[in-house]
Amino acid sequence: MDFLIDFFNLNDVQWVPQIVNIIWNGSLYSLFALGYALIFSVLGVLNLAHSAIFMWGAYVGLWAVCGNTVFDGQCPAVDVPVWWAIPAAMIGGGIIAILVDRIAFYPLRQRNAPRLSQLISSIGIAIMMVAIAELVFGKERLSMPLDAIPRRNFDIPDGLSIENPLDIGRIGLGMYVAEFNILLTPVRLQIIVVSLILMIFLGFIVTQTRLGQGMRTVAFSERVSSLLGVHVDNIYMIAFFISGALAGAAGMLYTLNSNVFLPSTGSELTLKGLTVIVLGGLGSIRGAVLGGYLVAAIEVYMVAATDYGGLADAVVFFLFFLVLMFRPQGILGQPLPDRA
Amino acid sequence: MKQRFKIVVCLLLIATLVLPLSAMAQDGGDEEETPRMGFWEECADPANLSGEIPIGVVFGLTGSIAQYGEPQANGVRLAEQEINESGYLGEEATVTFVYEDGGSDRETSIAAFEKLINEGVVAIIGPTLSSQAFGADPLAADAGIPVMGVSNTAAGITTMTGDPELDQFIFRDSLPESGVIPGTVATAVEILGIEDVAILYGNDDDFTASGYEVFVDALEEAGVEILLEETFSRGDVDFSVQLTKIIEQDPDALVVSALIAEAVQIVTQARQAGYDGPIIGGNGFNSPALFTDAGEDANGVIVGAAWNVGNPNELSEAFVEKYTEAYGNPPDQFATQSYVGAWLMATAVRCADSADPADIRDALASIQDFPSPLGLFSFDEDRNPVHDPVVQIVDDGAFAVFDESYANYFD
Amino acid sequence: MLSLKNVTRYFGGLTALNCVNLEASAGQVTGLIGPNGAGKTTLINNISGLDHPNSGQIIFNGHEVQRMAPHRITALGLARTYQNIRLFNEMTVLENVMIAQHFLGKSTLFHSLLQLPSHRKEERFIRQKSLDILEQFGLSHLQNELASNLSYGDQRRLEMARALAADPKMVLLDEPTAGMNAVETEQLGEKILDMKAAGIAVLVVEHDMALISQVCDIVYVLNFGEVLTVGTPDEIKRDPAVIEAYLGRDE
Amino acid sequence: MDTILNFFDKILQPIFEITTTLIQPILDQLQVIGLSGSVVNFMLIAAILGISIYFTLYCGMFSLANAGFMAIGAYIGAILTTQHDASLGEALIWGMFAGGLIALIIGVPMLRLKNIYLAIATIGFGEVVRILIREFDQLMGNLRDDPTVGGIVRDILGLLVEDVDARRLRITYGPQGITRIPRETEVAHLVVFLLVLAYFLYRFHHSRMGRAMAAIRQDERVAASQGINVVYYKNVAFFIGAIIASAAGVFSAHTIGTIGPEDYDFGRAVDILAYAVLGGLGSWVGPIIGGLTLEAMPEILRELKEYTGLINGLILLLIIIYLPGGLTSLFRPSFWLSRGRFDTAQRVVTAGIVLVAICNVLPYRLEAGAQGRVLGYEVWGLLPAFISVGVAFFLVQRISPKPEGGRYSVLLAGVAAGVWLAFLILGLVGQIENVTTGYYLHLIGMALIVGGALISYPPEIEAASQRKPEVA
Repeated sequence: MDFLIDFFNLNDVQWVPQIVNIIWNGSLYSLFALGYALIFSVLGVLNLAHSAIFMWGAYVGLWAVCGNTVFDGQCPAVDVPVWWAIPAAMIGGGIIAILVDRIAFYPLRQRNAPRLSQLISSIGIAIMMVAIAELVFGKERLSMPLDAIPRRNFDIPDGLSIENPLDIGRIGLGMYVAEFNILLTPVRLQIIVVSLILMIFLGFIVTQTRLGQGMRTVAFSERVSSLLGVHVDNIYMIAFFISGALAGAAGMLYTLNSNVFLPSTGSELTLKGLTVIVLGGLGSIRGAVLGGYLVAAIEVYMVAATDYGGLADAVVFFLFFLVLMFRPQGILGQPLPDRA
Repeated sequence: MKQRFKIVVCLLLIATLVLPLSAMAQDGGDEEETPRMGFWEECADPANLSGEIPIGVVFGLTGSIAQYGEPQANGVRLAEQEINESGYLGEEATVTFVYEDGGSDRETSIAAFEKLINEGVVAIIGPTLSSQAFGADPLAADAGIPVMGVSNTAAGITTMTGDPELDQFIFRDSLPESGVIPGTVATAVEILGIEDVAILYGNDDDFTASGYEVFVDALEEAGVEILLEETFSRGDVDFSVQLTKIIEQDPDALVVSALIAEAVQIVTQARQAGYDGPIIGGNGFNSPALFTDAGEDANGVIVGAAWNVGNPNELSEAFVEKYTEAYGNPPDQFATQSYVGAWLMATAVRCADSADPADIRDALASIQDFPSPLGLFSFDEDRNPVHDPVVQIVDDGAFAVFDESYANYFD
Repeated sequence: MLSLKNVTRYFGGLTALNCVNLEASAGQVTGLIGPNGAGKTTLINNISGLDHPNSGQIIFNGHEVQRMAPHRITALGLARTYQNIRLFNEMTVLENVMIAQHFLGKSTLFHSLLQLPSHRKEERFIRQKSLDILEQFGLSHLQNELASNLSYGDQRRLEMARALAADPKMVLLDEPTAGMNAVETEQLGEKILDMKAAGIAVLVVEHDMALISQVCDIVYVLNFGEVLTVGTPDEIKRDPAVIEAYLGRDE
Repeated sequence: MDTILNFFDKILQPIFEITTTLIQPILDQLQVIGLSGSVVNFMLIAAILGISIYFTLYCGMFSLANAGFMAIGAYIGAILTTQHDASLGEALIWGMFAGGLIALIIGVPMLRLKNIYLAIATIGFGEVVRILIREFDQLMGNLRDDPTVGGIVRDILGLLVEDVDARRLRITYGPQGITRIPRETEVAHLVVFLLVLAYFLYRFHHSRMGRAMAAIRQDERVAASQGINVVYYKNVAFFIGAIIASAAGVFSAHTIGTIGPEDYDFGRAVDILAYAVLGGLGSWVGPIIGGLTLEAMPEILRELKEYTGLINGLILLLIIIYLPGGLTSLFRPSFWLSRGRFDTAQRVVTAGIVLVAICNVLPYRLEAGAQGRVLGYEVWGLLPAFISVGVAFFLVQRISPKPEGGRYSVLLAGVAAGVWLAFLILGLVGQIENVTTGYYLHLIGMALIVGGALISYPPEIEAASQRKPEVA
């Protein structure tokens, strides 16, 4: 069975650089999926407009650093440090997510409509958001000027000295990157660091704060929590803001890495994000993180160790399918009540 | 102020009302000193033509495909303006290009074709994608209306129906990948002495997948060993996994079949990962975005294409200048081929001296050595384009002719 | 007719039913009482197949049914009502009753497509029979109303009619008098006695002791998932253990 | 097989001919408003797809798998007609067979899932189908050359393709897709198929099975304890939906003449869902109307092509939020007459919308048809309508339920009327002089909308066929 031997062939893989690839891809997936999972766990709805918020977050970030020229489809110069785009994208994403909630989910919630209607309305608003982005920012790709984003691999620049304690980390990183042939640019490092910070922060909010307690109560039962004096609508609004901010951050980091802004950005993540949260456990925050790294690992494995790189998506979806069949709550998820 | 206004308007869902107003016609400058397009001498001034001669144009103008469809439509608009202002079709007649959105799926372009055919156009230019052409072109052929693809590069476009009677109505002015890639590969192998390569291609897109097949055939023809083949999907932004694997194999060259969005990422990331050898690409690489988005990383990219912006050809230079003036950015290959396509259609009308589709078809088929930004242009017996493709290398942020002087470029 | 042997059901660490033994026979009304949370509804669900016991046997009409799908148990002749009324709200009253005779029918979609005589005969038969039952329950004037538009009492009656529509050998009634006034409760008692007279085994879960006294031949008292005691209604009323279970120990 | 097919051919051929003659006048009318040729085919195929998802929804299952089944039908059908010279009829039979078979295989494990889990699983199914079709040639090529399983794979592939040993296997043609599929689907085929389906649905509703499925949708557990075999009927509904979707796939492949795996992506699944949502699930007419409308709309509104995405999204959103019963609920007398279900203002507004929509499209379109060219100024008429519809909906639904809503609603209605009037004047100042009737009707419609908003009082926001909220 050559086929199977090939399939699990792990001998020729360059471990170190590929693991770095898993980490930074996985961080991005996790960051994207976190917001997805948060909304699912609090409201029990699948917000398929999440990738549209992701895309809008990226454009808001671009607008923040480029100024109004983006509306003419150009970004000739970046006026402020490019990293400012990330908080801008987070705030923008958060506000847009609240708008999405008010327009697409709130009226249905008020009417106590089936949750599947909310799935459909999220599709509707996602289509609209892409169309509006096309009108506002144009259909052609936008990008920041070439020199705005530090995009070289980490190396050891001239003028660093081992005597200077501040330079040691930089030298070590540069040597490490060179030694193992790793592809690690400042943006990618940024993705890893920012994602980890946000994940820890979200984890802290959900488990340690009153707000997180409120969220968990609302997730358990809307009725019970309003009886307990939790302001349910506020919780929803905050959940949407956090989810949108995470999507905005993910969108900004994603586009900083590729420097391509298109209204269709992120559409491929709608379903990928779905696989992430299903594999990890629907509605589980830790599950979303685990799922992100898992999906990244599968993708990297398929490309790096097998000759069937083109089937990576099929393998991910197949696993997704199996998990739903035999463990619908996902790997880390708790058995959920039957929510629609 | 205009931009802010636009946002507000848009959020109120009334942007429509502004756009028709702002879609002003461009001023046509006088172009006495620039060289002229067209068969002014070869075909006599038309005597029988009068009124507006409608020619349909179907490009993808909405959705993600619009990034290709918009430049195409711009190319045709520029040609339309030039043709009518110069009186190419005689005193009495003008050509009117009727633009329809072909969307990004087959159904929309089929519907657009049927609409145009019902409205009585005498010829059609488009659609944008080869996959759409396979669906829509037979409709025009059935109706006896000549159709010309200006961006369809898949194999077998002009013989798609399998019926010579119908096929004779299907033309294209876009060199198929098989007309560009073998020459590129052969030149690169000859000059650089390439012995083994790695291939990276998009496997979910008909353009990149067919480009990949042509590459494989051409590489085998040239006796080059393929060390490994890796794939990616449309919309991917990270190629480091594939590139890590490829670089480890240390190929003499990296062969890539990708559209420009992915091509830029691949080039950049390959360079970041420490690969400094040649990268050979097809038509998909041929876009100004390669320089604007990849910068100096693009150096050493070898591109075979029907046309590129650095083409040393008077008509081409004039076209680039006019296009840049009109639309604010330089044309890409799509715009150029659609511009030439519109001129070819007008030439066929002029030479046929008739607005009858059958006559136009005959005149189109007999066009030989038409001077154009693409070079001297002819159709072969299968109605595929014949003109010299350019094999160029990116050197110092610009395209340069790829010749013997680059033999030691990568050492 | 129905016999439960050592039926045990637990959810996680919580034991809902613990070694329950119960007998109910044809032509007899068996009562089941117990404080809230005693496991009465769990027991009914286990009998009707909506839930399955972890161990023990349930024998209905000579078949072991503890692992059987609910629709098959129904086909053996079991019908039930629900504590909180569960009608098909988007259907008319008549359709609600017709649904109950589903498993009696034989015709498939193809019979229906071709309008075979057997299909039409069957439809006529089911419709007529449903109308008869509605007549019995005094609902025939409402046959074309949507079930959701009925008054509470009518909905209760309709649920009972639906349960009887399939000619069951046994009926499980889960708190049938909830929300009814004394007169309605009395009328309901008459209906239950009619069923008993028709030879149907009835198992009724109830809080209303008046109804229990009116109709039951034998009463099981359930507490914390265990059968506390069994006896006639009079015996039960006097049993100090039952009183304690309901009212708590008198310190 | 051949004799049976010949027999059917003899019966069906005259039927198709008669149908063609009968529908010709309708087709002529449709052509006037810009719907002709393949567009009519696409509309009818959309209606068939709408019915395919209607079956699963009718049984209470939210399945997005039908794009996958459409792909299976299309590919099996196309392989048969292009490589084995099969007729459309044979392609249809085998395409439906293949779709049905796969539905039976995956149905048993998958249909244990409910609600959103089922929706997600079916999305996964669609993606797996699409990717496998795309990678089929390469994967099978590798398996074929494998020493152990190669023999069996060769045998199976032999059923699909003649040249099993070709250097590059050509069955699904990877991402390029299959071309040169004979365009044999005629409008008559689709009309007959749809009529058969309609009869099927009509009978279905009045059959034992139809009642059982409706019961399962409303309360699965109660249905089970009424003696209904829930698992069986769910599988049957899934199976019927799958074979209908497969048939639609075969028809569409033989209308377009070329297919590729990307034609059947998640977007297609959403489209199919939108047909059902737009039309409404209250009756089987809903998905048919939804499919026809949604497919015809972009053609009728070609001048608004820049805004197709915006309009499609907006329609989906407005319908699901404000008209959960879909378009068909407008045709139901109970919508207009019943007490307490829908508030008067909303009815008046809806009437206005319908009127505005009709008079915005029809007069211009008729005139456009008569002139043989499309008029650009439809934009002027349509957009204010959409805006005013949006504003009016907002007014009625969002402001008036609040106690202090009256004042605001008057204010906002005034603004809406003002905005609309401004656009009307702008439009009149523009090129529009000759189309007057449309504008009078338009005015009446607008008056109804604004009036409805003004008289609105706290409504019970409850639509005709809205389900009761689920119990968590």
